[in-house]
Amino acid sequence: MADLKNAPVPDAETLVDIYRRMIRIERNDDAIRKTVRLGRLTMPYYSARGQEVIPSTISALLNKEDQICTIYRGIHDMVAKDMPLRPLWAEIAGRIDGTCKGKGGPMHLTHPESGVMVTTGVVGSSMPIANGLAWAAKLDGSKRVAIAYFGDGASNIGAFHESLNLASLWKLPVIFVCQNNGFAEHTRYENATSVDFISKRAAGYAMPGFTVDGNDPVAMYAAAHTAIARARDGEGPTLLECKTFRFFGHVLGDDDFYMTKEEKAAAMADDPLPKFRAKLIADGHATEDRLAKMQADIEAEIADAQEFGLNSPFPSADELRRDIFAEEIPA
Amino acid sequence: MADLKNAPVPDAETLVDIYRRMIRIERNDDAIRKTVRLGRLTMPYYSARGQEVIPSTISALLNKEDQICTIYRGIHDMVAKDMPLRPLWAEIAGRIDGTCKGKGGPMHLTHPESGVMVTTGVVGSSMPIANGLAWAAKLDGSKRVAIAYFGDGASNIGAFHESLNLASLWKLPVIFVCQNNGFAEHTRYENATSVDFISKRAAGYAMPGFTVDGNDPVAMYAAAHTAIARARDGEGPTLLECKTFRFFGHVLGDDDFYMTKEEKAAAMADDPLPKFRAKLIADGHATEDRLAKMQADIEAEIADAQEFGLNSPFPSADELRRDIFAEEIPA
Amino acid sequence: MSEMVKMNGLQAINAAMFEAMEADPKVLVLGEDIADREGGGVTGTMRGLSTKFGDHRVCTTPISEQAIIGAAIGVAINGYKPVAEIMLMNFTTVAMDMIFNHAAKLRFMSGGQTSVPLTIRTLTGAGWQTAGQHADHLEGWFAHAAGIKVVCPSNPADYKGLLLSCIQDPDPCLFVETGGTLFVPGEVAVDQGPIPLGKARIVQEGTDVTIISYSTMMLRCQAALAGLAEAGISAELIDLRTISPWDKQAVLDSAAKTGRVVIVHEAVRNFGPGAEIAATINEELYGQLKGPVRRLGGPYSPVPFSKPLEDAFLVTPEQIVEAVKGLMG
Amino acid sequence: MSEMVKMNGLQAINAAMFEAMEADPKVLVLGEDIADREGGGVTGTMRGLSTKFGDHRVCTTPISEQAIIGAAIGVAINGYKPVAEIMLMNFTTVAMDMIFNHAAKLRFMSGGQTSVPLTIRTLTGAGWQTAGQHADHLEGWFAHAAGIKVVCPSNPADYKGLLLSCIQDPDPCLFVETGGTLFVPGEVAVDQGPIPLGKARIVQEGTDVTIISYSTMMLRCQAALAGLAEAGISAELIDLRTISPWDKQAVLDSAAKTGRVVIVHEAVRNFGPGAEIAATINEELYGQLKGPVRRLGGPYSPVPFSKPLEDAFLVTPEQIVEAVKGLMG
Ligand SMILES: Cc1ncc(C[n+]2csc(CCOP(=O)(O)OP(=O)(O)O)c2C)c(N)n1
Ligand SMILES: Cc1ncc(C[n+]2csc(CCOP(=O)(O)OP(=O)(O)O)c2C)c(N)n1
Ligand SMILES: [Mg+2]
Ligand SMILES: [Mg+2]
Repeated sequence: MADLKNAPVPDAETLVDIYRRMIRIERNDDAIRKTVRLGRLTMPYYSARGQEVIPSTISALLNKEDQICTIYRGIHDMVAKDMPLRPLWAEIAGRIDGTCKGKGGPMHLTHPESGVMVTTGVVGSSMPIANGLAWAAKLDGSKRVAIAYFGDGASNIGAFHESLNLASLWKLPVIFVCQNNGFAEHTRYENATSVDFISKRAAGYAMPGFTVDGNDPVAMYAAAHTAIARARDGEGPTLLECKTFRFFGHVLGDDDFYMTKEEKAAAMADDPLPKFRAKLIADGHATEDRLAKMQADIEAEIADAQEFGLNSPFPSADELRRDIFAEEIPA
Repeated sequence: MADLKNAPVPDAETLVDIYRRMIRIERNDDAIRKTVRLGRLTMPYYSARGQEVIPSTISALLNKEDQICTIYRGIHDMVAKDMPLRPLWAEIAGRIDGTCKGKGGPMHLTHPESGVMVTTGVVGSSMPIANGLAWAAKLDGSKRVAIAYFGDGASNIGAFHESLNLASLWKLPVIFVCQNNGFAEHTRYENATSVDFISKRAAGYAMPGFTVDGNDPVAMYAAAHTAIARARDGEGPTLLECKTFRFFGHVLGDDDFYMTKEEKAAAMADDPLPKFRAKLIADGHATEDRLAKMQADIEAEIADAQEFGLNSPFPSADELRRDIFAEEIPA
Repeated sequence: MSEMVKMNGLQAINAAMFEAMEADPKVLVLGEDIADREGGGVTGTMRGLSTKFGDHRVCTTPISEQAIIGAAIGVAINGYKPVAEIMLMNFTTVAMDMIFNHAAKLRFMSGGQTSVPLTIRTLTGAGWQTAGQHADHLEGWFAHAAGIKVVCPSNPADYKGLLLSCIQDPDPCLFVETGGTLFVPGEVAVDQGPIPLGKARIVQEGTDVTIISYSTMMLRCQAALAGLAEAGISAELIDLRTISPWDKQAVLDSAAKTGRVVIVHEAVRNFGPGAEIAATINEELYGQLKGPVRRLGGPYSPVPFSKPLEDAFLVTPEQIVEAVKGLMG
Repeated sequence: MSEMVKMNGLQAINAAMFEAMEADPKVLVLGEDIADREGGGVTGTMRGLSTKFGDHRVCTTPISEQAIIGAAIGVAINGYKPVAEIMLMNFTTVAMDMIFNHAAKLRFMSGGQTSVPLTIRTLTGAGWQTAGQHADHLEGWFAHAAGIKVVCPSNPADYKGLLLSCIQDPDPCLFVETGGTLFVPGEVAVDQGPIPLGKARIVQEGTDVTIISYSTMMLRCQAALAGLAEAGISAELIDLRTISPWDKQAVLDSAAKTGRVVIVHEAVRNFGPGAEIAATINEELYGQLKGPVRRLGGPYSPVPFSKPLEDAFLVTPEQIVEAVKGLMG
């Protein structure tokens, strides 16, 4: 089975690209949180602040046509996958110019052009569908891979088991990426999960499984590269458990009573974003100027997207009869 | 974690008791098959002929108040658990004197007095409910254990995963007994199960898991004893994968085209029943006479039960309004 | 009349749970996030229970809905009275085998030997922009399933009284909480006891038209009453409270009296619960009605995210008034 | 008229599958036991497909209904047309999240960007003494779910034509096979092509009463026709064929003509599909009917095992005749 010892190390440009994705996620998340708090967005918001490294590193290894299936806490996965921000903002604002015409909202953002195929609000349900995306890749004779993103809590639901078994059996080009942030809503990992490492479950499907520091781009790169290469080479699926932390609780407004102040503070102090930025500069991979310029460009992109989204018109009530089926439902 | 090295060996009387249960299962199965073939029973019948050792050995280690949750292929599990045969026969004949007044039939035989709490026709569904039986045992402060019987095919469904995780987390006194007969309906083990040994999945729940020869009473005894002792001692659940074979296909009438003649013949030649009988005598644990007498008594019990069952009256149509709820549904 | 206190549905549920657990040591609670460590449930309705009654009676579970209902069934068969939470009604779909094929059927399939005194609490309802997978009203599915009762409270007193009844009931009950009603305060008798299942409540008597509803739509029906009164229409408003078994007698008596019926629910109109009620009224009161039984319900669509669409998805008080006026002809 | 051949439903399904797979390389099959190695499905309807089209297009799966429908959804989103089998309708409960929350809703929730051209084949029906967990008619649940079509054939020609349409349909379809109809031979045109979804079939024209049914109960309605003719009653018999969307126009036209309606299905009567049809007829044809719309369906009970009980569970031709006579007054 695969191991990570000989996995490649990301070069400077890849590292900068990972950082670019991370900062785009973080700036966008910040803008969304501010807008929600101002009451200008009225959705429930599941921030993934703190989890940027995982999809940023994976996406740096993906092609545009590779596909992902993600969850309610998934906007970081989409932004990492280069989803354009204008239709994203219009969607979370419930507008007609949204990716889903405002019908899906933040929990169901979809953008096939960027490879964002399904976003689900049901825990565990990204995995069975990602198998199907991977099956199509295989039938197409392509080298495409599919990513199933899900949380640690989702690793305890039946769909996880059925999906990993089928993927292994059919050698599907899918990577099961568990973003283990230590909590499922308010429930601590150890109060819901009987095993110390979710990656140990992979052995039950004769599948390689790795636990990696999901806040470390180099470790993530090694694991993701190995898994993606395996998938592209027709060797089948991999389970990646990526340890991380969410800074803004389960849903915006959640007051974090279920964790200790110390663990929260420690996690925040370990924020991967400034750490990685500092390291990029220290290692000479990027200059302060380059990163500042990058950030300014991203902020401009976000400001434009926000402006666009919040000014797009709402859909008309007729939309309730459209997209149920291919044909419109008669009034 | 538990291992089987120091597990106890069954004494002579226990071995004879296991044999008694086995022959009661086999004689009863034979009688049912004959009666079905004569058209005097009209049910679908899932014979467990060949799988006698598993529940016989386990039941020799259980008390009356221990509880089981089994499946459509489960009459052997019930007979092993000393379920009386008269109401069993009346039930499979659909009569009012059946355990379930004829309403449940062979796939839903229930007899709480014998500890047969639930029989399900849905693959995998014995496990979540067995957890609840075990939870009650724990809440009662009793030493009772619960057994979940299921097949190899069932180990691929979501309920398996959820159940094992919860049982391990809550340290429930439940034993997950997978009767791995190598086939799920017509599908071979390896075409549905990604891992070579189902017992390997136990590690994913920090639970001990063993693969044993389910046709060998001594091996079964060691594993079952270990698992049951663990459960009674409050140490939590165990997964037992018991390898066996079913001699009459998935459902009576099934023509076995999906297996090779050779493997079928080899399995039949390895029939645990005559082998064990011969060994009991050879080892001096029982005389030919004793076993013959035992068999004759059992045959008489079965003949009586059959007579009783097939002559019991059918339920009246009013029964469609009873037992939906505690109160009768008004006509 | 006994002393009244003001509380909302959340508090009423919490009060019912405390009373039920105190009165009967067999009452248990299980579900995601429900111990105090986790906040006593996402809406806080189970708050205080684990601290008071212990972690063995109030158990936070993994996200494993099949395991939740399975454990509840097994423990119930052994004489316990579990109150299991499925966080949202849409997630009953992952536990549907356990609920429908097992909980609802075990009494029958065992010929009455086993029973499953299980209460499943769940939450639903549109209006919170939670979109397509968090707001469906599926009570009609469960009403179509023999062996499980379906209870849909609309106000704090009913939340308390009906929950107490569900817990005491010897059979499985689905107890449907709605975001639209849980936060609305109301008067509850300090000694509010169990309210019988299967009995509707006449909220307002009237002679011209019978309006039948339950859950959140009750509030919209109540909001429509002023408009109807203004128009000189005397409306009788019935809160079904229990969808299965539903109170046929109360409904038929009222419909026979007024001769006009409007049924209002949030569930999708097509093949929804209103169809059964309408079909029954038409069948039983053939020739005695003054107009067709009207049904108002959700359009044939998933619940949309966008606020204006979500608003359009829900029946409004104005539409209820319109429907009644249409009947008055 | 084209040449006819005699075949049963099993053969008709098999023929449809061969044609669909030959015509379109995007058509796939998945389910338990469905490759030839396993016998081409428990009823043999998929026989020959894996041999002819290969194991990559015809895939036997583990017993993992969520994974089956999930894989089918994912592949469908990418332009394939999977035909997924859920062996029995009762097992749709373990895949209900995938079917209801995902397959049915993805087109809407994605604003039309993705579609799920998935056909789910499943089998059900009482009469085989398979008891409480193997015979339920749950089509009413799916009809209440926006975004999935529900198709219930009753004869070989419809099995073929409707299955071809389901496979070609750009949206998810639930195709319900029944033990009571699959084995009954009938005439099928050699060139039988797709039969449009949503269109009922008038099986017999008549002027006194409209009988509406589908699936196995169609055969019992047909068996009732002789008795009705004998009694001098001219019955119009409608096979709905598609339950959702159902053919309102055909039903209303017929009901308006005859003024009397009896609806017959095997599904439990309470909150069953017949309620929607009855409620709609009453609403649309208020004042034009000559009697109440009658509904015959399963009692409020799980399906029983015992033969006499199972017989009593099912509506009989005699009961249909009785119901019609009752309406004739
Ligand atoms: C089947 C199901 N059960 C319950 C929920 C409610 N719920 C939403 S998110 C969540 C926690 C999930 O935790 P995890 O998988 O760790 O992901 P995270 O939110 O931490 O990213 C729960 C219980 C749901 N959406 N689906
Ligand atoms: C959820 C579900 N899916 C499919 C079936 C149909 N079915 C009945 S038995 C069976 C095979 C089960 O195989 P296994 O678990 O190995 O048990 P065995 O029959 O070999 O004892 C299948 C697929 C079912 N009963 N339940
Ligand atoms: Mg988490
Ligand atoms: Mg097997």
